[in-house]
Amino acid sequence: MLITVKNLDVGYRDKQVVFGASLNVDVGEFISLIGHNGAGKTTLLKAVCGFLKTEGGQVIYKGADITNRSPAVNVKDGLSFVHQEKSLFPNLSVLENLQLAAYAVGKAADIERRLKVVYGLFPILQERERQMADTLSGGQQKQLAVGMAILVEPELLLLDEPSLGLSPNLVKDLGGVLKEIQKMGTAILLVEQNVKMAISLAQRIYVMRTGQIILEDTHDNMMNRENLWDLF
Amino acid sequence: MEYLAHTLNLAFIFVVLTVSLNLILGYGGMASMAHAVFFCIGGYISAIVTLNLGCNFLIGVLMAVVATAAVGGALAAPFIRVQEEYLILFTIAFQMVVFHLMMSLYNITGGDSGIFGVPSPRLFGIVFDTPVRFLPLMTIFVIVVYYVAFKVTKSPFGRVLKGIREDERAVSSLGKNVIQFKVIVFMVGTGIAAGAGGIFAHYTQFISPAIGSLDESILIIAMVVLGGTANLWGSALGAFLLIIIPEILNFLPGASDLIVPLRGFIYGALLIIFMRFRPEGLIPEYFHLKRTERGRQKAGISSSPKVMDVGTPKAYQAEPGSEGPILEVKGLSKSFGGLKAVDDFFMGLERGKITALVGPNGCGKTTAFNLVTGFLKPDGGHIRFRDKSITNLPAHKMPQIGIARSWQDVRIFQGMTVLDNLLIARQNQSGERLIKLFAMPWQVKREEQENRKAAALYLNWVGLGEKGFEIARNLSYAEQKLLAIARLLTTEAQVLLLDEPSSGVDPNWVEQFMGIIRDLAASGKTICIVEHNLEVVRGISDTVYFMAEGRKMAQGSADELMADPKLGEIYFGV
Amino acid sequence: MKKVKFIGFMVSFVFMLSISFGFSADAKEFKFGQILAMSGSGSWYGMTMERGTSIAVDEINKDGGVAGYQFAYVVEDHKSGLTTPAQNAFRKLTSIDKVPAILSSFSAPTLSIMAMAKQKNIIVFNGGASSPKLTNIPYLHNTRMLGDEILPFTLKYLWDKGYKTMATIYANQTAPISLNDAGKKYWESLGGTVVSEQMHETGATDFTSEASVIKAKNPDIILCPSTGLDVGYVIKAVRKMGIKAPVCGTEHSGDMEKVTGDASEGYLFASEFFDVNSDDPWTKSFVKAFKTKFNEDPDFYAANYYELTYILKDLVSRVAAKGGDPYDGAQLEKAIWDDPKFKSIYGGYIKFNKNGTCEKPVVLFEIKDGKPVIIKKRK
Amino acid sequence: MSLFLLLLTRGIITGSLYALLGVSWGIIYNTTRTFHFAHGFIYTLTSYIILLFVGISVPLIPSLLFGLLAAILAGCLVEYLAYLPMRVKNASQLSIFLTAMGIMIAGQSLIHLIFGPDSRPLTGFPEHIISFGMITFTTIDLFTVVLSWLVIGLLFAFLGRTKAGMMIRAVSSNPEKATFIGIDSRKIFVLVFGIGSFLVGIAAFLSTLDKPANPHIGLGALLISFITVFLGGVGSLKGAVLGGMILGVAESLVIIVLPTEYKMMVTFFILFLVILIKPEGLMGKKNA
Repeated sequence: MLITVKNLDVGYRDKQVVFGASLNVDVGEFISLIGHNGAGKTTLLKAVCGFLKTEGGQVIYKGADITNRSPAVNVKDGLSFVHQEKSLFPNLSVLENLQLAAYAVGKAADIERRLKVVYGLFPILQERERQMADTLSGGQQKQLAVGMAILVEPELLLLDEPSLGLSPNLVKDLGGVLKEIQKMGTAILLVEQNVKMAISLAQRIYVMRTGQIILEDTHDNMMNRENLWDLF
Repeated sequence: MEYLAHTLNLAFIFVVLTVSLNLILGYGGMASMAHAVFFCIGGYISAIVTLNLGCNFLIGVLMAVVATAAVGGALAAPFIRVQEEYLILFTIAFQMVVFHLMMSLYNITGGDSGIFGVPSPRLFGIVFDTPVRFLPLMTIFVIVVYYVAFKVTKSPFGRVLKGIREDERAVSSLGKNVIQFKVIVFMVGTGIAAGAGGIFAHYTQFISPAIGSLDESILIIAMVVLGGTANLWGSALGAFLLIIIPEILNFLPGASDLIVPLRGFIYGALLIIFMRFRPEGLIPEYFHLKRTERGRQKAGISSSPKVMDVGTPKAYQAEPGSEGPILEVKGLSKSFGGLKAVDDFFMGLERGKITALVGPNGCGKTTAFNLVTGFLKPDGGHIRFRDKSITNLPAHKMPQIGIARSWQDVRIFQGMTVLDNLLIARQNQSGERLIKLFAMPWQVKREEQENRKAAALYLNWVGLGEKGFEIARNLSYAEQKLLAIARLLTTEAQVLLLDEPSSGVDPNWVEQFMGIIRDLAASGKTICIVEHNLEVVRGISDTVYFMAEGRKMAQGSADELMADPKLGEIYFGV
Repeated sequence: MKKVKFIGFMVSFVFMLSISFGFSADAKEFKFGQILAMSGSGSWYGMTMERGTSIAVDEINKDGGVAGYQFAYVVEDHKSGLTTPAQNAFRKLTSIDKVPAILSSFSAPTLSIMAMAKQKNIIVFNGGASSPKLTNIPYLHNTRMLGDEILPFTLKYLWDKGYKTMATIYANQTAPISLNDAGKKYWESLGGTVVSEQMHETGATDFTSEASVIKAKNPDIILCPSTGLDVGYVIKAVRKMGIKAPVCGTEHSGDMEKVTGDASEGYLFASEFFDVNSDDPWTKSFVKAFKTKFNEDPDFYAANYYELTYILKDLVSRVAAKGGDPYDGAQLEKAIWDDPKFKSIYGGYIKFNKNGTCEKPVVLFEIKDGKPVIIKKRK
Repeated sequence: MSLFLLLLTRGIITGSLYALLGVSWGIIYNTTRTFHFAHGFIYTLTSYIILLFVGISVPLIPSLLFGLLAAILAGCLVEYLAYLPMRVKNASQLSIFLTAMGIMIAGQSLIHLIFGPDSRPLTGFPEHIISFGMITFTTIDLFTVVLSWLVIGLLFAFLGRTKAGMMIRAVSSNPEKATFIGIDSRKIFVLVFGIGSFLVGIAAFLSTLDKPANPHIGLGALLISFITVFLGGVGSLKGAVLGGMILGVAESLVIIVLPTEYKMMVTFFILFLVILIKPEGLMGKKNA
């Protein structure tokens, strides 16, 4: 297993949000985590990545216990995260955003090659290289955010609701790109409110409700479910 | 001993200034860098009035208080909305403008050399022209100010202020006009400062802009902070320290030319040290201990069960309802920028029924919710409550007519006792109007008793009866959720809008909350919930409105809707 | 804990009071007060004034005091013109040190204490401020010629040199404002015209835009009756803008020179003339004493307060001779009018007028290589 | 007309200095959101250090360097010893502001205690009058304008071209993300305080050349520096520059329409209006 999360408890001050959640992702695997709003998906994700302190349980990554390790360290260790919003530097140009992302892992050396990869996935970014990030459209900003995340060539990519606020066909494109990223050998843990997309992309799916993981199932079983209402 | 008397008088003047600023800064939560200006204005008004009309100094001081309070109010109204840095900036700007104005309008203010020969205070033929004779007068003034200050802060009015400092939105969701409260407290503060200015002018028989400089304002703030914000005794202490220390320094032989910088250095250093190591000041706001203890006695209710089962809340008689929905929404729309968040939305809440709003993210549930509760102004459409239009009614009016909302993140007042959390929620308290507070204290007292009874009632009903005097902060999250519901009930509102009642609750508690909500409906309350946990929706809602892209897509029972594949596609994406 | 600290303060406070009581209880000492600018922008004035007094007191005590009284003084600070400190100082001097007489300076502080002074019969002398507002106030006597009496002297001189147009710039303070009016009236009475009047913020330092306006009006002379450093900054700005017209005013100080540098060249101001080279024996001895103690020449501020101390001495002896109590300000006040002429350190006599003003020799100075030089005298 | 031109020149000269002050405070506020009231103290300190060295007959330029060194040091220390610990305890804006005020008051009182209250001129720079017909200014004025814009230019180049500059902009535009990609915002903050203090040091030097220093010069400079920032718009250094120029010119030109004694008020009146009407400033973003 690339990463294993063992009954994690997470909360904000006295308010507990995640209750003993467990999940795991294997190398190169594509996992989706779905569930109703406020079920605690994002919270869980952030805790895994070190943005939130956990109150119980542990996170094991590449055999090492990385519970509550700082995000900065995690990203150097190939654990990359795409926030729901505010995941880029609005007042900086597209290129600068990417350069900074590269700087994060201190591998600015072969940045040219990495940029090629990213630009390969998102040609539009190359065109807009010199443009301020906050002048990009919503979709392009998402692309930039993902681009920054994969620029560090992570082993595990955690995405928090990337489809949020995107038009249906943009969502489709995004799905495609994620698949490609997986092909490059990056494992993906996707949190999505667009359930259909999440299920169709993933090999395994976890379902959360009010802070607990109530179901783990395979791609096929989920596809064949006649309705999903009772999971929400 | 004249010099001692004089120093005391001076210290007292600053005690008054500090207390008044503390009302604004400590209790009102507004950092005013212009307090000295109001002090000075007051002095001038009183001086000019008495000199030109030759009337008694009391009249002058009175006019100073009224006029300056008015100015303060006029100034406060616009800037109270801006956030902290801007408030500081704004008041500094005001301070500088007025100060330079006073310097420049020399034929009114006498410029730098001020107005000389202001008449000494005179009452019943006695002239209080020496420091010693003046001391008693000054003492009385201080006592009066303290009386007012305590009345204002330790009252339903003060309770709301405290609430405002903790969470403004929550307060307005409980039917209080936050802006109004802030403006009033600002006016009270500036008024008192002006009074001090007037007294000071008559005492020293002289007034000049020098006492209205930025340095003075800063000195006063320093006093408040040193003494401890939101603590009236602290203010006195702070004032005495910063007045007495330099006066003592004055006795250092030959240090005369060092005193100014020395004093500056000392209180500068004090500021740094305190902010760093004791930001709450010398005497912090021991809110909990003191208040709860006094609360116990005043309340007339102990935690003993006997007094606690006071029968069922009166809200429990389902109201003899006319037919039709009690709250109706017609063609409601709201857009942010280009995006239409809510677009021609229809909804009706049936009496005593539970209605749920569901839909995928960004479908406009929450926006609709905020529109109905007055936290957003609709661009178009109508909202009718009991066949009266309440479109565009501001949020704080809603609970007063019987519509109350809860918050997803409970938003209880962490620093206040459970009981006070509820008491704030009572509507139209006389104790929240300063006039009544001073004019008819007995009525305020009586109401407070009744309110406590009512509060205790709901507290029991949610099962927190034993916790009335706990500080809300110390409750578990589930208990805080219960408290939030109790607080909601205490408003006696008929229609309750609950924002994600199940969010952040321990799974094992969800059932219990569903039970409570059902009971409420059964008792005749009309309830509307926004909830993402469809389990809960299925469990309790009578009617479900399914929203997408700001419109009502479907309406019906939970099961009906979930049978519909089209809605499934919308909800789960394609 | 903190409360204890606070009580501690109160205790030490009262304690110190009682000490200072002990001093003032000392018999056969005549103690008078001074409220001067010991700190802030004007502390230069306070320093030189106190020097004057200290020398006088030393001398008086060296030859056995007067009528058995040893002289002593207490200096308090009005922080360069603030009124509240001045009032505090007054309360301290009159109630702790129990002084019957106070030597004051600066207009605002002096005015701010006069109401109390009248009430408590404290006689007040001002040898520093020159604001016309200081006249006709009971118990207040000025030993400095007030500006509006001196100014005409300067203006007449310039008028005679054939200058016709004048621009004025003055601080928004009592003295400068009234001086500006006086100057303007007089200039017009001579037949001259005032092309521009500009009032400026006290304590401002950038006068280039004002100077620009003056440059545009291109006047023959510029009048700047502001006080303290303001004059310096004005002169600096005017010269910076390449304006050649002569500047005249009512003030000059060493601190001001620091601001102007050599820009002050040619600046004209009339004031009491204290001639350090006078052959008057008393003057000689004072200058000598001053030089030996502070190794520099006394200016007229020092002279004024030196002189004032001797006037007090005379008053005390007059009162004592009548068997009166020199600690009663009212008696000191009365004693003045036994003979309003007193020996002046300027040579000759200084005469007090009923309206609180005095008469003294005045001369016109011009700054030449950084030093004031006499160019005209008036007796 | 010629008067107008004359005043305009004055306005531009003053404005350049204001612009410099503006960016010096702006870069600190935009990045750290600290209401750095102690900036004024750094300003005064620099002047006095320079004077100190000139006083012991060190030539002007080396003294300037010492002054700037002191400024940078002081700035960083203030951040490191005073603000940082409070931010860690996430203290309120107000209490940080009050601390800053404490430093300001204590600091300038200390300078007063050590150097005394009287004003001290800074000599040694050749001052000559240059005039084109009506337009007149001195070599110092010229030097002020040139140096101010030079330094401002360098600052923008630094922020735009260098990696450090990029990191600073990153931190000010999205702090959380910055920490995520491994930028140590603490280091950046200290760096920014260093830069800001360096800039204000230059400003102090320039104005001390023109007017003697006294322990109280700091406050005025401080007021100007943050007014220009809020006028120009929080989050935008270009805004601060613009704000500075506007203030300078306004202060100078107002003389045409208003009696001069209201000059000082104008500044604050402008600020007053901006906060009321356009709180985000001339070039600021709404959310900033």
